[in-house]
Amino acid sequence: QQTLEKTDIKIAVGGKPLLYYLPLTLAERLGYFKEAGLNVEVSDFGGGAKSLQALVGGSADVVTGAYDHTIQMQAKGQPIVAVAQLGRYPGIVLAAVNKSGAVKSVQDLKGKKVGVTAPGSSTNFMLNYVLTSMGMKPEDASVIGVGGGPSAIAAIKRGEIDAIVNLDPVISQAQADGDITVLLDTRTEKGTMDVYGGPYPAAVLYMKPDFIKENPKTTQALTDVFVRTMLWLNKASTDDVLKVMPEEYFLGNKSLYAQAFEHSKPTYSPDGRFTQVGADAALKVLKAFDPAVASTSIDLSKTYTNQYVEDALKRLQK
Amino acid sequence: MLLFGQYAFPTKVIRPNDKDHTDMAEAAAAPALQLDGVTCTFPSPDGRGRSYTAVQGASFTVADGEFVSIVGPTGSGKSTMLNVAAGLLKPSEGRALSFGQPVTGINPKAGYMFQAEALMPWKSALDNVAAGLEFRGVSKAEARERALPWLSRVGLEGFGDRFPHQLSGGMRKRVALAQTLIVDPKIILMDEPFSALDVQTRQMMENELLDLWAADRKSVVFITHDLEEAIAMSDRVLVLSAGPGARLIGEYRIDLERPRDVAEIRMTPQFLDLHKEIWGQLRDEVLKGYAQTKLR
Amino acid sequence: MLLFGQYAFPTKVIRPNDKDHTDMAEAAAAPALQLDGVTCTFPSPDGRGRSYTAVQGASFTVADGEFVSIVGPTGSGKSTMLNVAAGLLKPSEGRALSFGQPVTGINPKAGYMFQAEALMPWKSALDNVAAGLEFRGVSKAEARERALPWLSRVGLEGFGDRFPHQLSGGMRKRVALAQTLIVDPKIILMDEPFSALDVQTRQMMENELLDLWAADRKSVVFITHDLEEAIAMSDRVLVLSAGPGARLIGEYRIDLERPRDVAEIRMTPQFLDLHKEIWGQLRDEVLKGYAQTKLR
Amino acid sequence: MRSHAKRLPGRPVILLLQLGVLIAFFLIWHVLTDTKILSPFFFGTPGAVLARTWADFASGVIWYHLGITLLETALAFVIGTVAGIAFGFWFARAPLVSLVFDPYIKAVNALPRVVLAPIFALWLGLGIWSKVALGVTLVFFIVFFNVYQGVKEVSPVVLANARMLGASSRDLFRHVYLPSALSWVFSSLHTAVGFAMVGAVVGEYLGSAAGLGYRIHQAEGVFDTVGVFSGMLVLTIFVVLIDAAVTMIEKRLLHWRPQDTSGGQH
Amino acid sequence: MRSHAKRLPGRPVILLLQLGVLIAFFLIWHVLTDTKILSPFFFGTPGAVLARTWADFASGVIWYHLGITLLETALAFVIGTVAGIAFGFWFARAPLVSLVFDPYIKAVNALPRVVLAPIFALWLGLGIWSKVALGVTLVFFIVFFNVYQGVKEVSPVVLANARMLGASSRDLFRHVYLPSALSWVFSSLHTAVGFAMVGAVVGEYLGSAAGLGYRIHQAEGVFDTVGVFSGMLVLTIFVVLIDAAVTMIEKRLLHWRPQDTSGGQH
Ligand SMILES: Nc1ncnc2c1ncn2[C@@H]1O[C@H](COP(=O)(O)OP(=O)(O)OP(=O)(O)O)[C@@H](O)[C@H]1O
Ligand SMILES: Nc1ncnc2c1ncn2[C@@H]1O[C@H](COP(=O)(O)OP(=O)(O)OP(=O)(O)O)[C@@H](O)[C@H]1O
Ligand SMILES: [Mg+2]
Ligand SMILES: [Mg+2]
Repeated sequence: QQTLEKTDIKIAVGGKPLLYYLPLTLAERLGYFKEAGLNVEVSDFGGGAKSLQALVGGSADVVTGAYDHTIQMQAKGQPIVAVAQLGRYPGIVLAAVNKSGAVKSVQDLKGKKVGVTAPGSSTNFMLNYVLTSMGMKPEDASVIGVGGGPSAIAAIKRGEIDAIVNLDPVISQAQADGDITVLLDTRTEKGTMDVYGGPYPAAVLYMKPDFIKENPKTTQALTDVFVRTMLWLNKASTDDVLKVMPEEYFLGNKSLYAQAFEHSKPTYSPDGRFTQVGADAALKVLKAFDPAVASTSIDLSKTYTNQYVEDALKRLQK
Repeated sequence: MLLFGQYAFPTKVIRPNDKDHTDMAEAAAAPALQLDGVTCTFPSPDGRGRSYTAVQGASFTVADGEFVSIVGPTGSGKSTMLNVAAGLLKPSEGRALSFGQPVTGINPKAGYMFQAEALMPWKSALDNVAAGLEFRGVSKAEARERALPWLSRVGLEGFGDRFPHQLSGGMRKRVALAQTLIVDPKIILMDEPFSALDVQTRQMMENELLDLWAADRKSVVFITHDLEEAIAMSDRVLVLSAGPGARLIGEYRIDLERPRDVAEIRMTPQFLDLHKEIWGQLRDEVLKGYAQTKLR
Repeated sequence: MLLFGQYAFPTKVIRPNDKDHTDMAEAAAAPALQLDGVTCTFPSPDGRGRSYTAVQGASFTVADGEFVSIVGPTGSGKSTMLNVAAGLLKPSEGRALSFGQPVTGINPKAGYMFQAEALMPWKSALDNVAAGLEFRGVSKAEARERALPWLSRVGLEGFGDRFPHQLSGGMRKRVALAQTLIVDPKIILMDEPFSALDVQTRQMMENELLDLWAADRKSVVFITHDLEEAIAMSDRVLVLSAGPGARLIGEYRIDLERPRDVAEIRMTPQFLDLHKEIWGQLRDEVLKGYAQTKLR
Repeated sequence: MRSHAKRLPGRPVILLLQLGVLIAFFLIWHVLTDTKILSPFFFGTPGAVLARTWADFASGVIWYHLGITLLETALAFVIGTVAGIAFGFWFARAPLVSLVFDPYIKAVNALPRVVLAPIFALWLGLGIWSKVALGVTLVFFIVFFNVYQGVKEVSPVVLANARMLGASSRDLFRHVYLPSALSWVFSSLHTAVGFAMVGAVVGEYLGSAAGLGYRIHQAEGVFDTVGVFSGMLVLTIFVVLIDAAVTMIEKRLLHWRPQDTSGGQH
Repeated sequence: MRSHAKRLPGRPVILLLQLGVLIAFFLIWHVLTDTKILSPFFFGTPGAVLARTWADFASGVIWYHLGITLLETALAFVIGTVAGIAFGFWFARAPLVSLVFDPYIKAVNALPRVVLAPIFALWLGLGIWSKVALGVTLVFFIVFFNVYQGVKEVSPVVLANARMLGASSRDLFRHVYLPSALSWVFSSLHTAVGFAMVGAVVGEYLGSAAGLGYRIHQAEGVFDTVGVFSGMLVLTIFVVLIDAAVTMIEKRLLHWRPQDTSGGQH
């Protein structure tokens, strides 16, 4: 094996236990980092924005976060590059809250209260995009940040919101309790195509271009780890995953976790490759709602690279 | 020098006095105040070590309507005894009775003018005087109105709106005096009330107090360092020995006629005799106390 | 009754006194303390309204080594003048000089025994006495050692480990006395230092103070309500008029021989003459003051 | 005592000095971000922040959010303060209760309120009350501990005097404990004002539909640092105003104290 | 004064009562969750929480996280307290500085620290120091305001006396201001201990790789309410222990005060 420029890597993530970031935990638990000669420390943050800030500020080396960030940061003059795709569908679900009963279809959202994880987050963008594509304006629904944890469940149970846009495990939990009716589901290819018109990339592994320039071998090693994980995940059964994951993660409710995983399984990228269509879809959405992105011309080719994934696949798929 | 046992107080002057408690049995019926073998022991400063017994087995009674002074060397335990009478301090041994009732909490029949500064610093002089009435449910406006004449009685008519820190030491004492007297307590406990006053003001206050006392025969327990004052004012003077373990060692009945003028009475030969007699005992006691503290 | 202008103090007794300032010019050279037309006006209690002028154009000097007493009705402004001398209060008009230096901050040559309680409640009696030495850079151990004899000098030998709240009123005063004297100030300001003490203890303390004063001729400004005490101790007695706008209205040179014993000297005819003379003036003044406050 | 203290400059001079500090602050901020010593990504630039704040006020969008946040702050402040004072007095006057509950009070004080946000949301919904609750849990303890201590510090002689004058428990409270503890209460209020605002904003930040915290979070979501700092600027302006009101009340209620005990150096 | 107060029961009785309160609390919790009046999804069940806590300690996994959190708490507490005392005294003794900076201190106190977390991470990295910083910003203000007020409350007569005795500024600090302000300092420390812990935990909660806050965040992410409450339980146990230490030091340093001024009812 070639010698790496840097072996101590600080990874930042915004919500490690979320299924959105499952590949990171898997890679860790499968021991792939160690095998690659990497010594990683995973710092968990309250949200994707914070982990990104840790990267920009220099306290983290790489981030597993939303692909959106690479576009948003280019608009801010802070270039970052995604080197591997972990999720190919966003996994965001728009559902009606049964207790309120005010929403039966997407058209009913007008004038209703909709819970998103946080204002300005990808769930909010998804909602906005859906509203516009239905010929409404984003302001037509009143958006409430409810978080992505028990507080979202609390909001559903109290019937304080008429609809919710959220991710797993909130959605699966609410579904299991029979509290919501799913209207749009981007955990599947069909749902994603319906909403975005393309495979909207979700979680990716990104870093600063400087880091790649200074540590090409380390970057390759990191990409190798994630590609390997994606390949493993592609073939793994639910049981395999449950066996690998740390027990704390399903202390809450093991069957719920299994169920949520099965719902989310299609969202994981099979091999780590990016597609141009996906990037286009993301840009289209962001341009519509992020004023900073809208006012800049974005060079998508600088936001991701398939170079390291291809290299990894060449070696790993042999 | 004469020394008395703890529970025995032979009156040194046996002539019947001219007031209404000629019959000693009557006073015993329901004395305004009765201390019964009161001993006060304080824990040592550091919480460990030796404790300090300030007062040892003190017993005396104050009849209804009687004016009793207590004199004794500084630090002997006069204030401590007054605290017991007021119900602020629980004696380690013995007990206090007030009008036949054991004193277990604050003595509701008593008014207490403290030796230390005790005015409420956040109330003006007038409000300080009015406080006791307010506590008795009198409306604020009425309480103030009734406090005004009291202020002028203690010579502070124009000073009602001053806060305590804006008054001189003697003025504060006079506010405290008015504050104590306005609520008309059955038994008045006074701890060196006039020591911060100049002689003239002091005599006025003394006469004021005597008038008040004569008008509706309250009981008064009066602590002072000024033996002349004690004799001039009282029916009886008690002498406390030096601490530690201070005991009552003398009791003198003052049979000067009433009403008295405190300034004039000092010139009478009777007064001078009494003064000389008590003075002799007190002087020895103070010297002994002083020697004792030097030794300890 | 005699009344003097603000800046004119004819000495009522013109006999030369027996101490080292027979020559009045000498004392004027560098007096220990000089107040020059000092007026002290306090803002009214509520911050608006009339202000209150306590002292009006007071001027006097205290020669180096002189013992001066100030007497006057309660609330006239004695403490206020002492505060000016100590540099704690800036006079509204006039100025204070100490040994020729204008007093602009704390007067470093002065020791001040306050009328109010001023002990540090978190320090034991011994540490309170030792504090001044510690402030002067003496090590804690040495300061305590040097404080011990002072404690016994004021008759509190066994009480060094008590905290102020565990001492009686008179004991606290004596601790304050030791605290002030231990640092050996050139000029001692004392505000009713002995009023909480019984007569005997008081005389001991008075003699103690006179001994100390005689030993190294400090200057003393002594406020008291006890005219006998003032005369017995001092070289000169100043009489302050009643407030508001109190002025110095009398100055009496006391030419009793030294050394004196405060108890014995009271019996001499010279003393009684002086007492009678000053008393007359003071009495009038107090009565006037009392009438005034009643009127206001 | 009015001492020989160095005269403090008058109000206008003080205001000028305060302004100077403010300008210096913005200048340093400007220079540091302009020279890229501080990254504008994290620190914005003062010019942009001021411009944004101005625009927000000019367009009026901010008033609605500001109103909600101020309402929450005020409610949290008042409820927390009243509860803190009430419990503080109760505990100080009921030694058994205080002894028994002491460890629990301290334990609750140490709970990270952020974690409790879902429970507040469950009980109180997503409206203003869950934010108020967060603020109350911050304000309450600060006031509580100070009142508790303030009551214990009452001069024993003054207390004994009032009791001898016949003061009932209620009288003691009104005439002795309360006035004596007031400077403690106000000291805690100065901290509490800030924490009430923090509680409201963090509550909004964690989940809400309106308020300054909501706006800050929204700005943070799109990496709009200028928006974040503009939000904080508005916050601080208003907290200073509220605090000035507290100080005014303090001055009125504590007007009896000797002035100029502030150390009067020479 | 030792008054006729109702005798308080002895230490063992108090402990028993405290235990009683604890058991009652767990019992009520148990009954409420058992009968589903409170949903176990949000409130866990006391049995499960205790079992989990026990298991965590038995297996030892918790010690590492606990150690980190306690270290952060201790550092935040010490640094915040020392800085608060130092600045409190400085401001109280330098009236001009305090007048000029007063609004800014209050403004900073009102900033929501949560928003500042990224800046702390930027300056101090992701290790313990960014969490310590968060705790310090909470602790500092609580201590600061109390020390400031405590210094202003010094008895003017005692102060004047010490100055007349020749006390220098340093002497005044050591012999007058500090002892006089101590009860204020300790009152604030009781609040500050809790807030130091809150700062550390919230810091971890917002972004970290270890610590109790990290564990609580992880548990919350997978709806593991039992884990959340177990984490909070461990927190509270330790904050009570730290506070007991503070109380012990307080008792020693304030031993000069009159005992039993606590209101001594009859
Ligand atoms: N709380 C206390 N702890 C310890 N000792 C105390 C306490 N209170 C009083 N003492 C001691 O009890 C003794 C008597 O005190 P007390 O105040 O009764 O004296 P006193 O006769 O009033 O003296 P004075 O004339 O000086 O006021 C003193 O030696 C004092 O030190
Ligand atoms: N801070 C203040 N504000 C307003 N008035 C004050 C203040 N300090 C003192 N005075 C007033 O000044 C006058 C003189 O007070 P001072 O304390 O000097 O009297 P004194 O001669 O020492 O009296 P005493 O013998 O009673 O101690 C009093 O009328 C008092 O009310
Ligand atoms: Mg006494
Ligand atoms: Mg005076």
